[in-house]
Amino acid sequence: MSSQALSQNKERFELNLGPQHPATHGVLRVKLLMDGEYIVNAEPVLGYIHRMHELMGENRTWAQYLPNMGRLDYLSALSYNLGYVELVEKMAGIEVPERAEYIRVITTELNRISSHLLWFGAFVLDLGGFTPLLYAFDDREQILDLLEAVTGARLTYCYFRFGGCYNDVEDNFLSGTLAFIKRLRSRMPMYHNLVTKNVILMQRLEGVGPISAEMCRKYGATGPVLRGSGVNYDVRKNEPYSIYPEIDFDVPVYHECDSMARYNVRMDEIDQCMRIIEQAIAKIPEGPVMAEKVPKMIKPEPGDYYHTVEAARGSFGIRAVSDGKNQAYRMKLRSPTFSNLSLYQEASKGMLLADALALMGSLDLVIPEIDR
Amino acid sequence: MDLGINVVEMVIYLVGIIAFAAGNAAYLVWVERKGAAHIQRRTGPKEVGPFGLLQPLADGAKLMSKQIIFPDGVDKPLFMLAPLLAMVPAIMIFVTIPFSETLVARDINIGLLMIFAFASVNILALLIGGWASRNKYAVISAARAVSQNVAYEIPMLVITITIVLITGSMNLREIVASQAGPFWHWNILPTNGNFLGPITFIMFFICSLAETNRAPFDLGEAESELIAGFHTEYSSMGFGLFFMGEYANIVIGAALTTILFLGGWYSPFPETIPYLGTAGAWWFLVKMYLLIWTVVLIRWTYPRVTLWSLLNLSWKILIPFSLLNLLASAGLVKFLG
Amino acid sequence: MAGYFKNILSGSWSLIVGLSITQKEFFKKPVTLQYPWESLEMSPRFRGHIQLVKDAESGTHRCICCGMCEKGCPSGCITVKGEKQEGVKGKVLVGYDLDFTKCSLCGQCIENCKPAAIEFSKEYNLASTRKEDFHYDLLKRLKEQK
Amino acid sequence: MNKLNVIDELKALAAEGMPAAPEVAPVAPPAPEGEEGAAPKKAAPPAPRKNGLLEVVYAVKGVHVDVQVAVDQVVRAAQIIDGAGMTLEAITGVDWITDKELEVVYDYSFTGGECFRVVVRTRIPRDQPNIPTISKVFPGANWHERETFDFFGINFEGHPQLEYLLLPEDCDFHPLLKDFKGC
Repeated sequence: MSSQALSQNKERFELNLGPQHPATHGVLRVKLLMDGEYIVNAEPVLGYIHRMHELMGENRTWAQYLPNMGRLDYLSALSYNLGYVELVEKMAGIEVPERAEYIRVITTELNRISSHLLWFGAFVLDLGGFTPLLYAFDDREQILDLLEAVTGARLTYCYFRFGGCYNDVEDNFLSGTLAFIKRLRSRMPMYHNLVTKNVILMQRLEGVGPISAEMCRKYGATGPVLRGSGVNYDVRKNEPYSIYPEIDFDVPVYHECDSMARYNVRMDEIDQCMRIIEQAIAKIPEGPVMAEKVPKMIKPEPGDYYHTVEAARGSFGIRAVSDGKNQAYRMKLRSPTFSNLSLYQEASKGMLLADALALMGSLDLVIPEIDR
Repeated sequence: MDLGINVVEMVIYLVGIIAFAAGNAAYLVWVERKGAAHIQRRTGPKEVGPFGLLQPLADGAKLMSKQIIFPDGVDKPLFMLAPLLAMVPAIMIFVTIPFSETLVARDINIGLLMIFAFASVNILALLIGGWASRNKYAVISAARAVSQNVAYEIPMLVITITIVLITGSMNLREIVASQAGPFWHWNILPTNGNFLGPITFIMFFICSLAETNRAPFDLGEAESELIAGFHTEYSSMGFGLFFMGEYANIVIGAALTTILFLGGWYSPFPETIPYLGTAGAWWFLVKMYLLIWTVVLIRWTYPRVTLWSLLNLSWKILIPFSLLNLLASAGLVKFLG
Repeated sequence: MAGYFKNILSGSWSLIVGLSITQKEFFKKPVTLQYPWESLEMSPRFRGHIQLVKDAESGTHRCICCGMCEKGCPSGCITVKGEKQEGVKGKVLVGYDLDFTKCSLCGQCIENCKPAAIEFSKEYNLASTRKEDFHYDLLKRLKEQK
Repeated sequence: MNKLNVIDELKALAAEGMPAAPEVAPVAPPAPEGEEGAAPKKAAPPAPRKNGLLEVVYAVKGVHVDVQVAVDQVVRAAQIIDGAGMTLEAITGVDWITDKELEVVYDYSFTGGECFRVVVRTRIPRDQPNIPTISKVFPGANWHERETFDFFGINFEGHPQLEYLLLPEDCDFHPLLKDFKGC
């Protein structure tokens, strides 16, 4: 129906969505070629918050580059922290004490929940429902309080260090986390009743914005986008790092390929994150949180290294090229939403404007991470 | 005819109606903000006056002190006309609304028709405002609003005809009078003799939501898609009038629903709570504001529908059902009543 | 046809459930904090801008002017000015400038500091329209703290 | 996907690209694991590597197979990898200014099951940075190649829209080149 409508009408116009627009969550601009309410072509235009993090990586020592990791994807900063410190530990051969690994996993998964909660709220806001956003913020605020008590920051964390963590967690953090999980468990049915089962939301998401597994593969999409297309791929399972192999959790996969599938993947992931945290807290050993032998100045062996972790939005990879100095020769950051957004042009062809924005919301974009 | 008394009466009614419309618009904004805030576990406006009650005045003063901006290339006369067209018909409609047996400015015997005649001017305001703004978002919004209003005017009128069939009058006062007595005499309930009452009511309520461009049918100003839709380019009181017009329309929608379905000014339990009176304007207001609260609650609960499902709802569900409903009601009137 | 009506019914039910949830939340107490009137205690690990630690014994700072904080800082926002003074071993701190506009609160300076002379402050009420207001002279700040 | 098939095909491809002395081609640096680190320790930047395929230790390098091919072979390498159902993770460049060469690095991974990562790299002269595009094989390469063009000025021949992606459209520098001195 849509393609027929497209071919008949020749009155097309260009519409600039953004860089300041409520639905683009930041400074993304999409150049739309519209035919009435239908999208003929949607070309994302990037670079409005480009900061050249990769060049900064070449100008700073390995340790000095740490704070940059909190500023790529500011919503799940700890995943990026984790990816970077694990890469450098791999390069320099640093062993991490077990307690530090557990702390890393607990805090990272908490951060993932907070990221998904914010996405949930913002996504429903894109669809026109305002209230769930603030309910989600209420819960997210609890996570930020918990993480602030550990890391000292609320958003742009810089907590992990090569060989461990900045400081140990206190027992009241662990008990507070368990209390929070209990609270969130009791709130999840409310979210599902208010939003997931709402007939209007289902109408807006089911069958909207299909992204096939093949399209994901061709564009390199990962994370919930890929899992919503029926591909069981999660870096935590496929290329286990840290202590994830010791923890029992499921990877939610939905085969519908539509926006609803991506929504469900993320909502189920919140449940899985809670499972991971509970197990990690039950298992956390006593001990130091910092490795004893961490060289003061890290000078990895020359060569290039790659490391991937599962961030909240997909697989985040870093390719670092070292020439044996205390600074990287080249630091490539592979951000997941960059690839996820690149399929938008193809996926949004012939869609209604409102549906295309639902699709954009379901990709879960964080613009500073795309632009880097 | 004594012209002097007539003029005084006219002025009193005019002032009263404008004050009612404007006061309602201003304080409904407060209700909306405060209600939304508490639904979302916030406090809402609280700094200006007790419970932020003076907030609407502060907002009004602010809006009036702002500059009216005409962006490059707007069609000035139309651009200025649109906000007026949004507000004036809404005020006109209040003329025929009977708040009680006696409290009605002009008791016209085709009042229902007049309301619909003026209500459809509102859409012209959106169309003109959207077109004159010279903004692509505003034009898309205007196009959406027109298709939406055209689609929903049909079922709404058909439903109203059903009520007219049952009550046998187009005079609003008489429609209410036909529902006199306790609440099971109201048109909303099947006990009134028309077993389709509840369905008719729900359909009418949905239509009135859509006609007033309220969430979840606020496609014209879908802020996540079209910024602010047709009033994107409006500032100062131009924006203020659009805003007030929107709330005046909500009041009209709720008042009309009260008149047609909820027994207007009659008490639901005239026998059991007699000391509150069996009839009176304040019963009318209670019912009307309860409906308005439902409208507010709906806005802060649901996501927005898309244009297609909105039109589908009208053309595929509401119009067939309202026509069937009309047929069945006509049969009822013919063979039973 | 049965499915059609079932869809309408289950859809309407989901809408009613939604309304009941928001109406219930309406009667609950707000969870927000009215900021200028109320504010929270910052957590012990809160990272404000850095400040010099006041040593309980000597009543002054512990800085030895080694410059490790300056070297470790990724953004170059610390300037330590040390001076050779007669009769004192090592350098004496005469100025400790922090350009907070560039600071990213990573904590590298504090980690690098051997004598633990700097710490995070708990200042968060920082607002100004001028950049210069965020160039702190920490030594002066320490003296004013008394 | 058959890992070994992909490895064999890539090996054959890399061997093809050695016109002068084909028998030397598969002979990569002697030690099969961690070789790049072990050999030239503390030495000046390591000499440019010969084309060929290395199976490296995943735990150290983060990839399983590291293959260097000639410039005109990157599209065929992409086709081999595409045929195996693998996905493109990233494309990037490295500026080896002392060798007067630019390296283009393609990261591929497999998302359909067992973890398998391949990195394909090629070297092009710095003064003539031309390389064929693989965006016909992987449409996702479109943006990655534009980004690499932004940062290194590498010209991807046949690219449908080789414009600045992250940098402003009127800029005239490529910041990740080692001789970039700020603007």
